[in-house]
Amino acid sequence: MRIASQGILNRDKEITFYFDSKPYKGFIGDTVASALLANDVHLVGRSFKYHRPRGVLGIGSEEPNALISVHKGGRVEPNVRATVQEISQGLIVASQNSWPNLKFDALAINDIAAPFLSAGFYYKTFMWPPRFWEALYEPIIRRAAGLGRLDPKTDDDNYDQNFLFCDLLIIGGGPSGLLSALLTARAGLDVILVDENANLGGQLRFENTIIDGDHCKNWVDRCLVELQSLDNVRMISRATVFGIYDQGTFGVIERLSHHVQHTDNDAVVDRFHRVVASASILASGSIERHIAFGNNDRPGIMMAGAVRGYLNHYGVSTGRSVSIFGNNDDAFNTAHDLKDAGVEIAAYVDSRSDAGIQGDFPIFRGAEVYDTGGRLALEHICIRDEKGEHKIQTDCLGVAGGWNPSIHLSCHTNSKPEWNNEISAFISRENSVPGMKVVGSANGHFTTSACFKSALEVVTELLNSKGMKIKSKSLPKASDAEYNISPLWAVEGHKRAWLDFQNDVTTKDIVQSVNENFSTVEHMKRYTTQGMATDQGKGSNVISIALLADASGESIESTGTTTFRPPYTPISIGAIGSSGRDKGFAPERFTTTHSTSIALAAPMIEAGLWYRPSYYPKIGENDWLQSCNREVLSVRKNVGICDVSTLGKIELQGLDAGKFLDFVYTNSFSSLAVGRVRYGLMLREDGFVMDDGTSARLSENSYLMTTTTAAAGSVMRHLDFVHQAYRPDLDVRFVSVTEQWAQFAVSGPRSRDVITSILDEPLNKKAWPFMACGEIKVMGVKARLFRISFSGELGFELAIPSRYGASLFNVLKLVAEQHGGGIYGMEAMNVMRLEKGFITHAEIDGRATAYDVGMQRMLSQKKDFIGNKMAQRPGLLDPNRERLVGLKTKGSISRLKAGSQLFNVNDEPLADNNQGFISSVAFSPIENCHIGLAFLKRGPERWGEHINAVNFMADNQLECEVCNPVFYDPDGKKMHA
Amino acid sequence: MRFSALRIFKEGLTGNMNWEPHWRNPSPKSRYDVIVVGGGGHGLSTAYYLAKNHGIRNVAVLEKGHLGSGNIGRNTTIVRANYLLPGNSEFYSHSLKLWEGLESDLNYNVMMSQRGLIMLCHSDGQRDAFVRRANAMRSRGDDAQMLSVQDLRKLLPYLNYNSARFPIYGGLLQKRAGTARHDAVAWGYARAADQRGVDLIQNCEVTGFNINSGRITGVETTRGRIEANKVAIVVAGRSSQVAQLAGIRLPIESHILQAFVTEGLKPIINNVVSFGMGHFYISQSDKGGLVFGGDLDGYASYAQRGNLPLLEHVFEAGMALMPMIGKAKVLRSWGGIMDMSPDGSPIIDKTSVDGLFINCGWCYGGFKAVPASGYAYAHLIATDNHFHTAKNYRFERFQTGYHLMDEEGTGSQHNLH
Amino acid sequence: MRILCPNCGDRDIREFYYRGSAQDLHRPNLEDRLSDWHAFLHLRDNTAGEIRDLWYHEKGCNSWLVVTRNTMTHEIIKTELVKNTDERRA
Amino acid sequence: MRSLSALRPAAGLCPVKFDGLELVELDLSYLFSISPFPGFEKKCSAILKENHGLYLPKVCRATGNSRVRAIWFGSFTLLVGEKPDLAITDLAAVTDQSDAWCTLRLRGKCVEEVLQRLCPIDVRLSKFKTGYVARTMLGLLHVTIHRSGKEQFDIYSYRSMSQTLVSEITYSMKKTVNIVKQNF
Repeated sequence: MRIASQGILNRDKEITFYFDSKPYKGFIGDTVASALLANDVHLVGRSFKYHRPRGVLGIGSEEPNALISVHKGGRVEPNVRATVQEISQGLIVASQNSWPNLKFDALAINDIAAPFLSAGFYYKTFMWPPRFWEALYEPIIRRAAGLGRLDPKTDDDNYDQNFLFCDLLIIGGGPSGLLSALLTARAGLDVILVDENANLGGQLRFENTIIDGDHCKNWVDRCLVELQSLDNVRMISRATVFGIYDQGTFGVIERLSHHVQHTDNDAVVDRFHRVVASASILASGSIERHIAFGNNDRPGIMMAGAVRGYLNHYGVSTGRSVSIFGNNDDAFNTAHDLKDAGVEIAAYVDSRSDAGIQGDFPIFRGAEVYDTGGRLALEHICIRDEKGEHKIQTDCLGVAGGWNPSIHLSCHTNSKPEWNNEISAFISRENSVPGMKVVGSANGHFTTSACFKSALEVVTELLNSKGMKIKSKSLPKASDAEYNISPLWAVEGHKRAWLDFQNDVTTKDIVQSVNENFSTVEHMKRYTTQGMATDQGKGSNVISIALLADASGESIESTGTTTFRPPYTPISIGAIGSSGRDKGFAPERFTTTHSTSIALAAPMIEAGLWYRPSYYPKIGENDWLQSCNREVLSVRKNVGICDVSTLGKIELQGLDAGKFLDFVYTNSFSSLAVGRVRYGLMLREDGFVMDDGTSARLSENSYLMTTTTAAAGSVMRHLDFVHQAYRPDLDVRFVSVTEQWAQFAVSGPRSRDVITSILDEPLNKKAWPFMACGEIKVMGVKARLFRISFSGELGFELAIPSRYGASLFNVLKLVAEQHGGGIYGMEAMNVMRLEKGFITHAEIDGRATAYDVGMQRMLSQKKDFIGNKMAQRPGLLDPNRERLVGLKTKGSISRLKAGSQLFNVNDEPLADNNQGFISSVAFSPIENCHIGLAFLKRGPERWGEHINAVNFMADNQLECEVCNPVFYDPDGKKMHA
Repeated sequence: MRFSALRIFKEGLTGNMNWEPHWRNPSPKSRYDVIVVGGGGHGLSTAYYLAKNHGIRNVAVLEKGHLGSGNIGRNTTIVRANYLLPGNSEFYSHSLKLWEGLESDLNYNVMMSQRGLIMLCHSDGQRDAFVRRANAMRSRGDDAQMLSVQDLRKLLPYLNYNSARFPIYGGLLQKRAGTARHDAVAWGYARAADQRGVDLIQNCEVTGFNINSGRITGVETTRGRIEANKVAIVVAGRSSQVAQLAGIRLPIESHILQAFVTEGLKPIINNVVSFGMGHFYISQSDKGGLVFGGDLDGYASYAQRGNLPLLEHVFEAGMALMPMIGKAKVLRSWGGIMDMSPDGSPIIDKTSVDGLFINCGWCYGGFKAVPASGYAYAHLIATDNHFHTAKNYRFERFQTGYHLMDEEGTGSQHNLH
Repeated sequence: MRILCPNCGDRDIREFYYRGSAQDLHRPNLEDRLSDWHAFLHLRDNTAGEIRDLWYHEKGCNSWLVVTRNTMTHEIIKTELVKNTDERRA
Repeated sequence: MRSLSALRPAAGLCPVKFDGLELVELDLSYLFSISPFPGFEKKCSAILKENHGLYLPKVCRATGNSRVRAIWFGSFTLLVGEKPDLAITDLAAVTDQSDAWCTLRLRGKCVEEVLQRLCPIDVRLSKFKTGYVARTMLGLLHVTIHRSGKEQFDIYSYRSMSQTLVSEITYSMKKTVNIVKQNF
């Protein structure tokens, strides 16, 4: 019910929103909760386990009951707290977890079966018959459980993110946070103030406190005006600090447009800030807690502070005849504010016999509410005091069980809070987070004046530590009364009394948990699910701990809390991970010839972050194999061009460059002649192969190393480590030149003709033997030529500054075509390297040794190098290891499959009989059969043997011949031609 | 007290006031045949199998906090047997078989849910590697099948098939893999061990080992000295410190692995799905929370909390793979301490001290190993011989180079596994 | 977490690559026993407290660093360039 | 005779303009990495001064003017705008990198906000002054950022990743402009 005289919302214009398809009116600034309450709607949801009717309980992000879904389709957002979601024109809101509807929920039958659904019941049943768990029980449980629904297709929203830095982060814009911001900003600190709510002011939004002789909201407004005028203050509202991550790193989600109706598709919904602050002040306030009494969960039973807040801020009376049940003086304020606003108070019930409240309404001192009535809404409460039991008609009960400081963030770095008897609540320990101070009610100061005082103390200390002075030590004067509390956790009675409203944990569950010896706080939590709902027990954990302590005969202090972990309130995966959508997940790397390949309709494949052409289809070709075979044959017969720019290239210079290479490669490079290239093998320190590639000696003191595409980054990191950590004495400098050069393989018997026809000077055959390298000029541009071959043919690799890459590729393509050849892609390259028995990362997969791949002779015995010692471990030189061989099928029909397992011909294909596996396969148009590289136990001794290749995935078993892994031109005559 | 539907009914009728404790709270005796140091999943299952398989019932499990307070209650609950390499594959194959009979064995519903695990591949090379793995699984007698993109579209319609940075090429499905309720595994083993006479002693921290001429004689604890013929360490997350008390230096680095759970949602993800390129895996719990995780935070730590960039990376991977989870809200994140070994595979072995055993190095894969680890460890403790499924889980492999089990192929850098 | 790079200043941990214990700097000699190499490559103190680790400012200045850090609290006590460390000089 | 044509790394991707924000590709003609051999730092610096009018920059700084400048790049210095004198090759490892980097200039009013969305460093003028250099990340890319003016940054990234670089910055420019407009 809206009260005309109350609240701060502008009521000039009404807006309409829809709850379960029914239209309701509200005002800008209303939350769904306040607007529904204004429309006298109390029933908003159902609980998780018993499907009990649930109404709005609180007024902030800690709300456990009023969970709703908003929007629809790709923007639907489940499990939104109605107490946080602001309404906008046309907003679509739906209740959750009920079927067929909120008022009549079929699964409410669980409530009747509750005696058989007590804590941990599911661990004790559903075990028979054995297969029925997956088939029957689990699907039923899964469907019954869960809250809202995701859109199964996508998340259409836009998100944003940020890195922010400041001297001081203030978390919370209530009285303590605002004052801290003012004092530090005036002193010149660079301040960020973050507040969870739409309006700053914290608890002052809900109060009628007088500050400096004026209503507190005017003090808040004056603070905001001054803060907004300061350049060194950034205020972020509707933003939650969700976690603390060491060295002053904070995760923050700012809700940018949840409170408006989207018309713009670019509108950003959430913004994720990483805030780095050299100091922080936690001014996160406190959260009111409940009291456990019989049927304390009915819609209409709320927190007393929330009742007051809805009245003072939203101008909503949460009932027509409101009752209050409390154990502390803060409850007085609710009663007085209601009375002043003209709301009828049915009963004021205080558990303390000496409660100092006075007022023109029925007051019951030394009394307790022990039961309530009403099915979908509260109808009456039952009170017990010295005079006896009373039944009182009321439609709203505000419960004031005391306040718990919001210390969650201060515990994110593993600090355990400590119990404070005076306020009967946990507070954080001193310096629980390095650089963070806790102020105000978050630190247990429950009056505005005490909040101000604590802010001043903390700010003074902070400024002093930075050698700065506070400008004025005078504090605003607030009129407020002391907070006195006499803890009451639970009211005696036989009826079920709820602790965790969402998960339906009752006081009986705690007792049962202890009876079953789940009596530590962690055991109790996990056994009963207490505090594991979406509110993470913000309102209920402390009562549960108190009751657990009572049941197990321990003190609250020694019982302790469960661990507080991020996030403080739930954070959406999209808000933080949105940049991973689609291509944003990893950078894309393109070679200079990418667009040419695309224009030629080459399918692209990922190679690490790079895209490379798979093959270049020609008209009339039906599948990739046809194109691939044509490309292979064209290289073998004439000539082919392939972009190999993605290989890592590292240029090394210095007097000791050769020595350095000797240390990182297994073989020698200092002995390499200038103008020559050598294949090198690089090990990890554990003796396994890390990478391979060729290195060229460009001049006396400079080399060019190549790495595989995949390992380019890790090799650079490795070289940096070896140089900086082991051999800083060596006079060597190196730099990646991968990006500087576009590089093309020109392969095939006619490759020399192609090269010759584009060089400025003719190529002298004698000066360019196999494995020669040098500088040349191509159409006036300085380039580098390497006579190396990955195809097994006479071949060259031509490197040119990247700006000319695309252009040179086109020229080479044209010239190659004139010589009966063309360009080729990865598939053809893979076939040809396989025919030559050249290894790639399919073979050197991190588990292969030099011995395994037949390169043990490349391990120099004359020098130390990375991996030398460990490569000599007996297990790495065991002849029984699986070692590289070739495999051939009989005839062109039989297809080998990479990943097949090898077994002796007469053995069962069982793991214990395994002889090895196939690492790579291809159809060889030259051999006219499928060939493979494989790792086979004692492999090199077994050339000529037959072996079974078994692929269970295709129920396929294929006998093939073990052979030399070099299928094509084993003597290398063609490469040397 | 035997658990059954009938028992629930009876107790329900009498107000649930007569349930008995799951386990006793005994005081430590002065002497045991075997002391198991560590009351986590592996320690409890070890004690259970010592009693059940070997008739050794004079056993104490010493736990410094409360039972199940370590990684058994802090993981993503995945159970699978999809290992590639000999040494691992037979071990996890055995474990999965034990999982399948665990409920009736323990008389405790650990909610083992064989909903299938799908690993996605994103390149031809990765697919070949998966085929190899699938073949290894099948030759071990476990189930494995390769799925095409068409198969996947039916099973997992919510994946980003059209515009993902790393396109989906297919997947490897193990139908028998799935999830189990992690805490229940600890409690089920604890209760079953207790029923067989094992003393489960909580709040009892081992502060030293008593060693006499190279032989273990007992332990010093915060609750006094306890003698024993054999002592078995199994304290993942604290292995190095406890071993240090016996003068043993381990090949272990301790690392943080974060995991996340969202608020409850109606069923939407019906399998366990893992994204090979993104270090991301996800399943949905019976309560409706999406449980997911990613890679290690990357640096040695005992702080049990994660860092923000890794959290971002995991969420980005989720958005890359299945953007429909964008509106799911993460309720809780946590960080467990992983015993990372140099080859990514565990150690179940004797030590240089006679009668002192150690079980450690489970990296981020200890949960699914709980049954077989306890089974094999109990065998080793009881018989002094390695059980055949765990015969390669020895220290010596690092020095000799025989039987290294480097599933990732990343070598001897602990955090890369 | 943030690391104070001696070159670049205070930086987010996302810029760094982690390798492991700074004992990696004490590479044995080729003549040393296999057991020494085994200890070097595999065994770790793995202290719950202050440790020295190797980090690489990979997305920064490309320096290898030794970072002294507490594994219980994540407090970072010191950062040095590898070439200037005690381990290097020893 | 045929001739080769040259393509800039961000050809076809730049310029990008949004309300007062602009991203353009710079044509710096020459980029050379210079890494002095041990003990030759001072001599190198002197030679650079003599031939190009600038000294070797300190860590995280740039020297020179808008035409020729030297930028700290971590393990080397990048000489921008002129070809280094041969004399220096005896004292330093010198490598032609003219084609290795994509260099973009981002300028405009909210330029800090654009980078603040992408880079994990404090780019505000008070902390990152004109002439300062940072090697850091931009999205997932490894970049070198040189503040070349009050409202102007030069960003160096690997050539092969130009498309990702431009799209990251463009996206951020768009967000920056939109958020200003959004202002609900």
